[in-house]
Amino acid sequence: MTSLQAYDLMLTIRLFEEAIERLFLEGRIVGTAHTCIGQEAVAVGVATALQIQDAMTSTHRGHGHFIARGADPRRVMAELFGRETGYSKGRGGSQMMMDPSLGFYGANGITGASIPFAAGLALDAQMRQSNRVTVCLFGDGASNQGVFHETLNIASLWKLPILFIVENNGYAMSTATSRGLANPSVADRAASYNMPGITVDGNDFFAVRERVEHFAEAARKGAGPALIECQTYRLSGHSRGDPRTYRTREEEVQAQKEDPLLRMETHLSKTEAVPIATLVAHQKQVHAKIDEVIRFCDASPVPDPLNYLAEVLL
Amino acid sequence: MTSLQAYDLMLTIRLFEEAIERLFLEGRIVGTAHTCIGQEAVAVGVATALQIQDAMTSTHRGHGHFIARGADPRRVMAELFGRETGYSKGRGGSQMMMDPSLGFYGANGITGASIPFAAGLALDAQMRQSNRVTVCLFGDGASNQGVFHETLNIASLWKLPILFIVENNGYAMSTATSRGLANPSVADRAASYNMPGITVDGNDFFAVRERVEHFAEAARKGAGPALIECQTYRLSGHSRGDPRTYRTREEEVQAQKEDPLLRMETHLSKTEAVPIATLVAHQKQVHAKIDEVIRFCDASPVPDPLNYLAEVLL
Amino acid sequence: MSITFTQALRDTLTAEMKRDPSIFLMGEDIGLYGGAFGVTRGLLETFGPQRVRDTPISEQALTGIAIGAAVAGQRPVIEFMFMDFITLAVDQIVNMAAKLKPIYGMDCPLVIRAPHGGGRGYGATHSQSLERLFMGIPGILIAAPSNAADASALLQTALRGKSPVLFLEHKMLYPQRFDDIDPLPEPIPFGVANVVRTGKDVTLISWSYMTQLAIQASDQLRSSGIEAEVIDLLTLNPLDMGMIIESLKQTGRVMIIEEGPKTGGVGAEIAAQIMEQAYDYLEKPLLRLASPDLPIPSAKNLEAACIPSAESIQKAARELLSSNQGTVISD
Amino acid sequence: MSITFTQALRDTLTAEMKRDPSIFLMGEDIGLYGGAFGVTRGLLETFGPQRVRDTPISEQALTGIAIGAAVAGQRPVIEFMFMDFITLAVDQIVNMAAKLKPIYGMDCPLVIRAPHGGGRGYGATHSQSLERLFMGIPGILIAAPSNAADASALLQTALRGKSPVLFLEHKMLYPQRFDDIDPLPEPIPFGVANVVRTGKDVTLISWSYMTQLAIQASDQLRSSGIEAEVIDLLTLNPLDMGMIIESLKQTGRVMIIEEGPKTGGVGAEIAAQIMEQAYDYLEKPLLRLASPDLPIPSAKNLEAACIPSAESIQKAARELLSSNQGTVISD
Ligand SMILES: Cc1ncc(C[n+]2csc(CCOP(=O)(O)OP(=O)(O)O)c2C)c(N)n1
Ligand SMILES: Cc1ncc(C[n+]2csc(CCOP(=O)(O)OP(=O)(O)O)c2C)c(N)n1
Ligand SMILES: [Mg+2]
Ligand SMILES: [Mg+2]
Repeated sequence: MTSLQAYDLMLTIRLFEEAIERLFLEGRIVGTAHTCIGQEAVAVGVATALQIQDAMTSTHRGHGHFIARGADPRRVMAELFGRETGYSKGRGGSQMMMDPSLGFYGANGITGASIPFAAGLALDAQMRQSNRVTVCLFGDGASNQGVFHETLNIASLWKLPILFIVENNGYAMSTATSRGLANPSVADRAASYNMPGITVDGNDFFAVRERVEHFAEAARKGAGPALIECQTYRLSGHSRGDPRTYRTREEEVQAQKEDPLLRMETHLSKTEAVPIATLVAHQKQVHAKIDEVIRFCDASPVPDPLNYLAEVLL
Repeated sequence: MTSLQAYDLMLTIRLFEEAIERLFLEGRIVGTAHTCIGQEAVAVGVATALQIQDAMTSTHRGHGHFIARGADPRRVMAELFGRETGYSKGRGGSQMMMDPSLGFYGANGITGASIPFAAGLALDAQMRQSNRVTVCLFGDGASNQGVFHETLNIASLWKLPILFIVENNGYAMSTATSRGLANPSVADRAASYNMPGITVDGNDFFAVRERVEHFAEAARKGAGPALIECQTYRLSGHSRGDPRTYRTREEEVQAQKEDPLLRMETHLSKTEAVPIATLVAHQKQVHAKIDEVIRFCDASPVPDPLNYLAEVLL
Repeated sequence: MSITFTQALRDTLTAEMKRDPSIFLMGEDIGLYGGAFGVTRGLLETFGPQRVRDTPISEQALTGIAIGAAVAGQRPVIEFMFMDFITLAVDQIVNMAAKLKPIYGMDCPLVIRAPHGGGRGYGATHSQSLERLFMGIPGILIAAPSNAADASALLQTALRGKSPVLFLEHKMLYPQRFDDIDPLPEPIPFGVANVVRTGKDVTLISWSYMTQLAIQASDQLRSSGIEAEVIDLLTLNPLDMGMIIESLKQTGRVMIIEEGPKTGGVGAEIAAQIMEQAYDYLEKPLLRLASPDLPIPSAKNLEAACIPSAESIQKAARELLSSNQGTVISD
Repeated sequence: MSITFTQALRDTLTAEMKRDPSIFLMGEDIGLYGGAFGVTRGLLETFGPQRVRDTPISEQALTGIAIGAAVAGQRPVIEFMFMDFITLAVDQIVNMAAKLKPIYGMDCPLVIRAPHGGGRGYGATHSQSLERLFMGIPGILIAAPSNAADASALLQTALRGKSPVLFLEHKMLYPQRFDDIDPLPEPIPFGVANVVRTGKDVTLISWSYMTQLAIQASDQLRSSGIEAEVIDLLTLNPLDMGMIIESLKQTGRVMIIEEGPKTGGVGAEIAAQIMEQAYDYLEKPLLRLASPDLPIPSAKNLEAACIPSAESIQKAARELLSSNQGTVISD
């Protein structure tokens, strides 16, 4: 993937998430959603390091992961709109989407619950002796769940082909990482499980992609799991309506300077000498794509409740 | 406490546990029990390092902890006999006894479940600004439970006055520590929680007592928790009827040589120059005490079911 | 005085914490943030971080820690951000909290606050009503108020008792305003239900938010001359079967309204006890109106199609009254 | 052929694992040790460590890992050493396994083996029958065989299905020998109960080990001329209400026998459905015989006083038959 393609993906995610914030304000979508503004380099860096057969699990803050992995943004958004065309036919909402044909296994809304699920995918891959690596994304907050500990231990014992990738975005809701973790380095926790634990600048698309490629390659060769901590920042609120009183405006302004999109743009124009006009053209295209996403949703039918009710479970 | 008193306690526990194995074979007790033969130095070393106001939580393998902490062995055994005089009036059985007046808060049969409970006791002590330290005993296997991870993290964040004491006896049932823990050092796990993690020879009463005293003192002064791994060996089977096919006889024979009671006896005669006759006299006394324990149980009434049924809960 | 459900809870916690220094709060983002639903907003400022404790995302440990502290003599109040997450703490509640009294004779004065229920489009793992998980676990009391005054009164009772109490708070109730209520009503004993509408034709039994809908349905039915008595249970354990049976003696017909899926819900237990204790007074088979046996979906129209509403209650009540015999309601 | 319950389970696992390479086992000490109750003894030797996986003591993760593997196309069978420990995995079962099909459309062919029940003096956290926790969670099938042949047949069905199945195995059944049974019976569909004793006077409904006691009680009652029909449910979800109602039409009296505490149990759901669907056939209020609302204590005599026995079943059945009207049994 070219840098410009990665940029397109990151920008798609950014505008997609911004659209969600707007749509909530306008009351056009309801329920809840967690946007990943500021974390796009992780999503795209991880996803583009993978091979087609690989698997990914995600979090409640997962639109970016899914789009980076190849989801149709229209169907992601349609899920938030509660439409039949959504990935879960409107049943799941923001936190519950899956598409195994894309190697995307979603999240389920319970912080940390996808961690063992991901290890189960990796176990399957190992038993089949397939070439699949699973990446398991989760947050700094999720790393305080007991199931994190249990799963990393087992994954290491069994040398499962899985990468545990922490998006340390500084906060779990209002809880700063240093208030949630007695040792605020998530990567340090890897030592307990006898697996490599590293940190990477999560706002640097290239750094993320390189590290993930590296450990994915190792896992593919049987080296077992690794824990990769991507240090980033959630520029948006935790979810809609978050007053963000738990952090200062200065801190946010400081973090804006590390905005991964800005850094990517700088890289493109400075290092790759992409003309500004090209960037602007790309931006226009992505804007148009997001407009189309929303049109698609508006035009999509709502699900027929009878179809759902007909599935009443034994 | 003198070394000879410690020896008495260790021997009491040993003979108590051996009596249990015999009583099961004779069919005089039913249900289940886990004996701590080979681990007496941990129980007594930890208990004698504590002050009267301190608290202790225990495990499924907890008779030794309780007796070391001051329990009446007759009432511990009566609980296994299912008698009214048992610490839980026959309701709890081997794994479920408590006596807060002794600072002993027992276990509940769920591996790991007492770990957060112990932290709750420590939180109470901290909130009262009492002088109490809580010691939380658990096994190497229990350290693989998620709740271990969650609790140690919180205890460290809150600087709770608690010591997490792992009895690493080489096995969790049939699972050797190296098959249960990807990194077989439990103490290493402390780094994840920014607390000291140390190992100590768990068959050496003096070493255990010294280390526990040291960290208890620190915790009393506000230093927060520590993780102490006592390396020992379960000379008995996991529970009754364990064929121990998961380990070799050579390994067991080797471990016998490190029997904490033998080491204590050697210490007493070599280092403290206690005459053999004195040791023999003590042994006789303890034997007589255990005989009395069993007589007590035989003579104790069975609980009246109506008393229990009368407690039907809302 | 007019007050929201949220405010009533907050005021009650405030007053009780002032009264009893052993009460303290634990939960995720309850301090700085004030809790996902704002119940504890401001309490950190009033009581400080020793008594309003933010925890990491560690539901199992925070529950276990609270249990330990309760046994040691504190009165912890823990908040699950959404009741759906209580699934992570079932072990501590079932195997530890519920066993303390009968086995060891130890009190465990623990209050477990659990925001439950759908209606907000939060989806399948943020909308459940999981009181059913604990209905069958002896030793766990369950309160499920339907309005601000009862919430306050029951919370006070919970905070003065000796047992673990699961305290349900419906998400749809939080922002609701309740008029003319006593700012801090007297505590009320557990196990006493309320007749919130009287009527002779049918008895509607419900708890938590569903009571609000049952009241609406009853008021609407009245305009067509149907008198539906509404019993608000207030607590599910203990259950006030006496009041249910009294009502049933008058009406002969009963309908239980539950937000969770029908099968294996709290309504089943109520139905079974009615059957056992008041069989002779039933003129018609009782009817359980509940959600279908499915997760709650997130799309607004799907969610609405699942959860009982004032309309579906009305409709079912009419059917119950008109039918001549045993009828199976297909939700 | 005579065979123990344990052996039937082991033979079935062996045959099915030979048939389908996607079946594998996970659990604590199931390999080298053969499981706490010996069900998997020898399977490590036969199938190797890839397919018979010892796990650390990490119930939550092992359940979640199994769910992930199931979604990816494997057929994991997990063993909880005692059912009491399933409390640690409720989140994974309720919020993950149960949601996969309705929300994402994903199959999750997972078998959860759960040794349950008392009678062995193991105490309050090693004796529970916690099927009630999942009865109210749509999407989790529940099998509860009472004998070796049914265990084998139902386990085969579970291993060929697409849904998560909670598979109850009563500890008192493990060592029991069953005579004249087919070594590997045909799989049987879920949701079909068995009439294991016919009778016209009263219908006894039960599952798992309680069915054995109900049969004994029925045989004893016959000597005093009372014909008690015994329905063995085999599965709790789905429930064979059709068969229950058929029987009820003949007998007019019904008693549900459950090992867990009475309140909030599976029996409540059965009672409620009987009320809804077969009200007109009941000549007497139904009766639930169950344990009292208390933990199971460890002392032999206390335990025996709590759990239903053939004698207490008999006695209750006689009372039900002699009483003239609604009676409340105080266990
Ligand atoms: C078991 C559980 N507990 C709490 C929550 C509520 N919750 C949702 S997201 C969140 C914060 C998660 O923090 P982190 O893992 O760092 O991810 P981030 O939101 O920062 O992306 C919380 C507390 C939940 N969904 N599940
Ligand atoms: C949650 C739970 N899982 C499994 C068990 C069964 N079990 C009882 S003791 C034990 C081994 C515990 O190992 P460890 O913690 O090392 O203690 P040890 O027995 O060696 O003293 C197991 C698996 C249990 N009681 N609780
Ligand atoms: Mg975070
Ligand atoms: Mg051990």
